[in-house]
Amino acid sequence: MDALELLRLNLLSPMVLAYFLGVAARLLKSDLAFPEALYTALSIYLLFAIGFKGGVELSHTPLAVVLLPALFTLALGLFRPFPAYLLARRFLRVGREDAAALAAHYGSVSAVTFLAALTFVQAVGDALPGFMPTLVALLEVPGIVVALLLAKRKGGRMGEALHEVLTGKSVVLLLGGLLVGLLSGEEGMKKVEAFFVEPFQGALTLFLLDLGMVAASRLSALRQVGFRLVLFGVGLALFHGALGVYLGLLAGLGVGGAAVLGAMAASASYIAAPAAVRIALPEANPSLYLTASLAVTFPFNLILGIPLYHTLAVLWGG
Amino acid sequence: MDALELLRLNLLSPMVLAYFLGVAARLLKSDLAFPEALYTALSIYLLFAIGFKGGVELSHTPLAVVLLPALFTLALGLFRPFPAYLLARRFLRVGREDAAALAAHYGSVSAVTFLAALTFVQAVGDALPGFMPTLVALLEVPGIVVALLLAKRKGGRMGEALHEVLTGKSVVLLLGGLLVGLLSGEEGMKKVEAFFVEPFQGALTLFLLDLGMVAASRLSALRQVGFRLVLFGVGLALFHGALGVYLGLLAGLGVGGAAVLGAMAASASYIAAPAAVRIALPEANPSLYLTASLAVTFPFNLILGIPLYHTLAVLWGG
Amino acid sequence: MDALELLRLNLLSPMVLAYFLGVAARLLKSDLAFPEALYTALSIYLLFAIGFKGGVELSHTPLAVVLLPALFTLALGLFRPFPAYLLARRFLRVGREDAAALAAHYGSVSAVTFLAALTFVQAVGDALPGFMPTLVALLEVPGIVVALLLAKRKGGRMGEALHEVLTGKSVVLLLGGLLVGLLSGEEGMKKVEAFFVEPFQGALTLFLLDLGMVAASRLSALRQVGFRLVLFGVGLALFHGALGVYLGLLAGLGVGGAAVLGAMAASASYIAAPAAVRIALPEANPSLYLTASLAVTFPFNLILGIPLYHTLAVLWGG
Amino acid sequence: MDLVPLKLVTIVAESLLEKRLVEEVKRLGAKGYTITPARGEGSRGLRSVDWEGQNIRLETIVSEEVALRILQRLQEEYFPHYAVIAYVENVWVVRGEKYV
Amino acid sequence: MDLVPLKLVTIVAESLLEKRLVEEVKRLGAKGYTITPARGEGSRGLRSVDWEGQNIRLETIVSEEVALRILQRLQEEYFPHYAVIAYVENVWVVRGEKYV
Amino acid sequence: MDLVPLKLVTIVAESLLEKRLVEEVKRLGAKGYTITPARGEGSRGLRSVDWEGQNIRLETIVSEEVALRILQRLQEEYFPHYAVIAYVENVWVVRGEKYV
Ligand SMILES: Nc1ncnc2c1ncn2[C@@H]1O[C@H](COP(=O)(O)O)[C@@H](O)[C@H]1O
Ligand SMILES: Nc1ncnc2c1ncn2[C@@H]1O[C@H](COP(=O)(O)O)[C@@H](O)[C@H]1O
Ligand SMILES: Nc1ncnc2c1ncn2[C@@H]1O[C@H](COP(=O)(O)O)[C@@H](O)[C@H]1O
Ligand code: NA
Ligand code: NA
Ligand code: NA
Repeated sequence: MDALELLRLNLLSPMVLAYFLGVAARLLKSDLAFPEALYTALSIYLLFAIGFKGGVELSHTPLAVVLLPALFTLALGLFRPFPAYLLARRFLRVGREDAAALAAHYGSVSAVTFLAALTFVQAVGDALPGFMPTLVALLEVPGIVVALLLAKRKGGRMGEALHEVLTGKSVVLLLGGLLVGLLSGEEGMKKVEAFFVEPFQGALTLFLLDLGMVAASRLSALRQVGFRLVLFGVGLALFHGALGVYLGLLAGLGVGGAAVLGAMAASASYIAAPAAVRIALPEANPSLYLTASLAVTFPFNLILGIPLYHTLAVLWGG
Repeated sequence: MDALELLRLNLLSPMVLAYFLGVAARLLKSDLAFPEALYTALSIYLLFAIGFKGGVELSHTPLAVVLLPALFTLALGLFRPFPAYLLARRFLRVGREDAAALAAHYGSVSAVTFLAALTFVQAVGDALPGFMPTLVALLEVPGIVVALLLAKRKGGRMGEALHEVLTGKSVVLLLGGLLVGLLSGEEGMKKVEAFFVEPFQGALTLFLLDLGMVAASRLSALRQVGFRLVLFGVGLALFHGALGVYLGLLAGLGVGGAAVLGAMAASASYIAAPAAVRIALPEANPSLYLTASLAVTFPFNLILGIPLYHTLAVLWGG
Repeated sequence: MDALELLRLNLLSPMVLAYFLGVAARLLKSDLAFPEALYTALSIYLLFAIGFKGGVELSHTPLAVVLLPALFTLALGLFRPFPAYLLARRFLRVGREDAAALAAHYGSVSAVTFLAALTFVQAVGDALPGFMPTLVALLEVPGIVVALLLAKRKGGRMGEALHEVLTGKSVVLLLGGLLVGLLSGEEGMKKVEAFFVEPFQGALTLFLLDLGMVAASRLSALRQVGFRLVLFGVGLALFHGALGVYLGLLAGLGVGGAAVLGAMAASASYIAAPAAVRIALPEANPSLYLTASLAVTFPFNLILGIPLYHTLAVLWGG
Repeated sequence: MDLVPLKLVTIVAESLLEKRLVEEVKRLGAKGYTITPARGEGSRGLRSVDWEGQNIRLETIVSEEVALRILQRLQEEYFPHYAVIAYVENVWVVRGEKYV
Repeated sequence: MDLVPLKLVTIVAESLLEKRLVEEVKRLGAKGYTITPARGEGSRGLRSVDWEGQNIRLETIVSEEVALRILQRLQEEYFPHYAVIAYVENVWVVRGEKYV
Repeated sequence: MDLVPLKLVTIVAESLLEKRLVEEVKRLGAKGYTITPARGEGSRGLRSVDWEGQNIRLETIVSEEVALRILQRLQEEYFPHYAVIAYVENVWVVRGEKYV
C-alpha cells in the first residue's frame, strides 16, 4: 500500500469521519450536544477496556518480551517534556509556567490517538504485539511529573498535583483495567469480550464525534493564539513521532508496533495533564495548552500523523 | 399470514411490549425514571445508527434505483402539511398558529415509528431495499418548512426556526451518519457493526420503555383536549399511511418497502418539529401538538397502524 | 473442584476484581467517579435484562416445574425478616425502628449478588434451571412488607411505603422484564439478545466497579458502628444462606440452583429496601442499614459466601 | 415595570422527599416551584451523588404568609427525621401578582 | 475586603430559550452569567425532565440599571408566550467592580 | 417559628476546585454546604459542559463573621488564578442556630 492509499484508508474510517462530523456540527451551530454523563461514561468504558485488553495480552506474554519496549517507553516519557519546554520558551516565547504546562501535555499521551493508531495498523494488516496498552499506561504519568518539576523548585501545590496525576481517573482505569485483565486472563476475557472488545470501535466512533465538537469549539481560541501554536503542535508531533517510531523499531516492536508507538509519542494528553496542570500551575493559561493539544496536535495526528508514522516505520524497518 | 396473525406478531415484539410497560409504570405511579442523559444518549445512538446503516447500503446502490423513491418521498414531505393544516382548521377549529404547528408535526417523520415498521417487516420476512433510512432523512425536513411558511407571511423568527430545523440534532445525526456510512462503506461497517447494528433492537427496546412513560404522562392532557384530537391523529395517520403505501408501490419499493414508507408517512415528528415550532410559533399550544403526535398518532401506528399498512401493501401490491 | 480452587475461580473473575478496583480507587482518593446517570442506566439495564431472560425461560417451562421452587422462595421471603429482627434487637441492641429497618433489608434480595452467584455457577459448569430470575422477583417484595408490619401497628406512612415497594423501580423492571420476556418468548429473544444477553456480564463488571466505590465510602461508617455489625451481617448471611441451599435442594433445583438460591437468601437489598424504609421508618438510622447491607453482607457474599454456598450445595446434594 | 416584592423560600432536602415536598408547598398555597439537583453535607454527614440519593434544592416564590406556613410545616414535620435545610429571603418579581 | 452591592437577576425559563437569553443579557450589559439545569411547575403545568426539555436557571450579577433593562426586556418579549419567571435581589459581591 | 437571620455565601467556581473549596469553607467555620452543577461565562470566557470541566455553585449558610472570613480567603487565594465569583446575601433560616 502506498502513502496515498494509507491516507485514504485512514480518512474514510468511521472514527475519523465521525470526528469531522462533530467539527461540522459545531461549525454549523447545530444544537447537537452530548450530555456530560455520556462523555464521561464513554471515556470510562474506553480507558478500562484498553487496560483490560492489555492486561489479558500481558497474561500470556513472557516478561522478557515486554521489558525492552517498556524501558524505551519510559525513556520517551522522561525525555519528551524537554523539547516541549524548550520549544515553548524559545519559539512561542511564553513564560516558565506556560512552558511547563505545555511540556506536561506533550510529555503525556492521548489514549484516543493510541486507539486510532491501533485501529489503523490493524486495518492495514500489520502484526502487532498485544501488550501495547501496557505501554500507554507507562507513557501517561512520567512526562507530567518531569514537567511539573521543571516549573517548580520549591513547595507550592506540587504534592497535591502529584497525587492528582497518580490517582487520576485515566491512570486508575488504565492500570486498574490492566490488573483486572492480567489476573482474570483468557477465562475472564471470554466472559466480557462481548462488552469490552466487540463493540469497542463503535463506542470509539461515538466518542470521536463528541471530541470533534469539543475541538471545533476551540478553533476560535486558535485564531487568537496564533499561527505559531500550530507550528509548535505539528513540529513537536513530527519530532516526537519520528523518535517514537525509531525507538519502537529498536525495541523490536515490528513495523506495526513502531507506528503505534510513534503515534503515542507524537500525541499530547488532554485528560490527565490538564487536571494536574490546573492544580500545580494555576498561573498557566489553559487556553494555550488545551488549544495546542486538542485543536492542533490531536487532529493532526488523527488525520495525517498516523499514516505518516506508519510510512516512516515501513521505510526504516519494513 | 393473515391480519390477526400480523397484529399478534407486532404486539408481542419486545419493543411494543416495552412501550406498554412504560405506560403501565407511569399509570402505576412507579418511581421508575430514565435519567435525561440516558434518553439523550439512546436517541443519539439510534439516529446515528439509522443514518449509518442507510449510508452503507447506499454506498452499493446505483443512483437510478434510489431516484424515484427519493422523489416520491420528497413529494410526500411537501404535500402532507396541507391535509394536516386543513383538517386542523376545519375539524379541530383551531387558529392559524396551532394548525401550522400541527401541520409541521404531521409533515415530518418519527424515526422510531420507522424503526418499528422496519423491524416488523423484517420479522414478517419481506424483502426490503437497504436505502430506506435515506428516505427518513429526506422526509424529515421539507414538511416542517412548508408548515412554517403556511403560518408566517412576514418576518418573525422564521430564519432562526429554519436554521433550527436544518441543523437540529436529528437531521445532523441522520444525514451525518448517512455520510459517514456512505464514505466508509462495507469496510467501515465491519469495524463498527457490533456496536451500531447488532445491539440496535435491544437499545430501541429500552428507548421505547422510556417513550411509553413519556406518552403516558401526556394522557391526562388528552382528556382535556378532547376526543376530536384522537380522531384527528388517527384519521390523518390512516390517510397519510395509505398514500405512503400507494406511492411506495408505485416507486417500486415492493410490499415491504411500501409498508415501511406507509408507516413513515403516517407518523408525526416529536423531535425535530417541536423544537422548530416552539421557536417559530411560540403562540401555538404545545399541549396540542405534543399530545396529538406522542399520545395519539405514535401509539396508534406502533400498535395497529404498522400491521395495517402492511396488509394494505399486500392487498394492493402482493 | 475443591473449595480453594472455587475461591480462586471466584476471586479472579473480572466482576469481583472490578469491585476491588472500585474499593481501591476510593481508598486512594482517586477522582474516578461514575456520573449518577451512568449508575442509573446500568441498573435499569441489568434489572430489565435479568427479568427478560427469566421470562423467556419461563415461556417454555411447565408451570408444575416452577411451582415448588416458587413456594419455597416465597416462604424464605416471609421468614427471613424474623431472624434479622430478633438478632438486631438482642445482639445489636437497637430499637424497634432500626431492627425493622434491618429486617426489611435482610428480608429482600440483592440482584447483583444473585448475578454474581449465577455467573459463578455457570463458570463451575453446573446445570441451572432457567427460571431463577423469576425467583428473584418473588423474593424481593414480601420480606420488606413483613418487616414494615413488624415495626408499625397503626397508621403512619405505611400505605405510601407499600406503594413505594410494589411500584419501586426494581420491582417494575424485574417483573416488567419478566412479562416482556414471557410474552415475546424465543422469537423476541433472538431480536434483542445481542443487547440484553451477550454484553450483560461486561455491563455487570462496570457496575461492580461503581459498587466497589460506593461500598468503600461506607467503610468509615463501619468503623463508627462497630464490629458487632460485621458479625451481624456475616452471621445472618451464613444462616440464611444455608437455609436457602437446603430449601433449594429440597425444591429440586439441583446443586447449581440450590447454590444460587442460597446466595439470594444470604443477600441483603440495597435498592428496594432503603427507599421503602426511608419513607416508612424515617426514625431508623440509614447509616446502620446501608452499612450492614452494602459494606458487610454484600462483599462477604461476593467474595467468600458464594463459593461457600456452592460447597454446601455439593456437600448436601452432590 | 411592575416588580412585586415577594418571598423566595429555598428548601434543600434529600431527594426522596421530592414528591411529598412538592405536594406540601402546593397545598400550602405556592403557585409554582423550581427544582435543581444538588448534593451537600450537613449535620447528618455527606449526602453523596451515588447511593442514598442526592439532594434537591426546591425554590418557590410566594407571599409572606404562605412562606411562613411552609417553613412552619417543615419545622414540625420534616426537621426531626429528615435531612433538610430551609430559608427565606426577599426578592422583587416581574409580574409578581401571578404568584400570590 | 471590597464587597460591592449589586443586583442578582435570576431567570427560570424553558431550556430552548438558553441561546437567546444568553445573547439578550450580554447585549443588555451583563458581564457574565451562570446557568444551572432545573425543572419546575407553574401556570403552564409541569415542565418535566423528559420531553419538552427541562428548564434552565440563569443568574447574572449586574448593576441596578442593567438589571432593570433585562427584566423590562423579558416582560415585553418573553412573558407573553414562553414559560419564564424572573426576579431580582440584593447581593454583596467580592471584587464587584469587575461586573459593572 | 424561629427564623434566624444569617448570611448565605454563594461561590461559583471551576469544578476542579470543589474538594479544596469544601475544605476551606469547613475549616473557616461553615457547618454545611450545598453544591449544584453549573456552567457559565465570565471574564475568562465560556466554561463549557464538556471539556475544561464545568463549574460548581457552592452555597453555605453561615454567621456574618464566617462569611467575611470565607470571602476574604477567596479574594486572596483564588481570585488571582482561578475562575471564581463570590457573593453574600441576607437570609432567614429555620432552626438557624444549627448553622452557627
Ligand atoms: N450550613 C449549610 N449551608 C448550606 N447548606 C447546608 C448547610 N447545612 C446543611 N445544608 C444542606 O442541607 C442538607 C441536609 O443537612 P443536614 O440535615 O444538616 O444533614 C445537606 O446535605 C446540605 O445540602
Ligand atoms: N412561584 C414559583 N416559584 C418558583 N418557580 C416558579 C414559580 N412559578 C413558576 N416557576 C418556574 O417557572 C417556570 C415557568 O413558569 P410558568 O410560566 O408559570 O409555567 C416553571 O416551570 C417553574 O420552574
Ligand atoms: N456577572 C456574572 N453573573 C453571574 N455569574 C458570573 C458572572 N461573571 C462570572 N460568573 C460565573 O463565574 C465563572 C467564572 O467567572 P470568570 O472568573 O469571570 O471567568 C463563570 O464561568 C460564571 O459561571
Ligand atoms: Na490523557
Ligand atoms: Na422527529
Ligand atoms: Na434490592
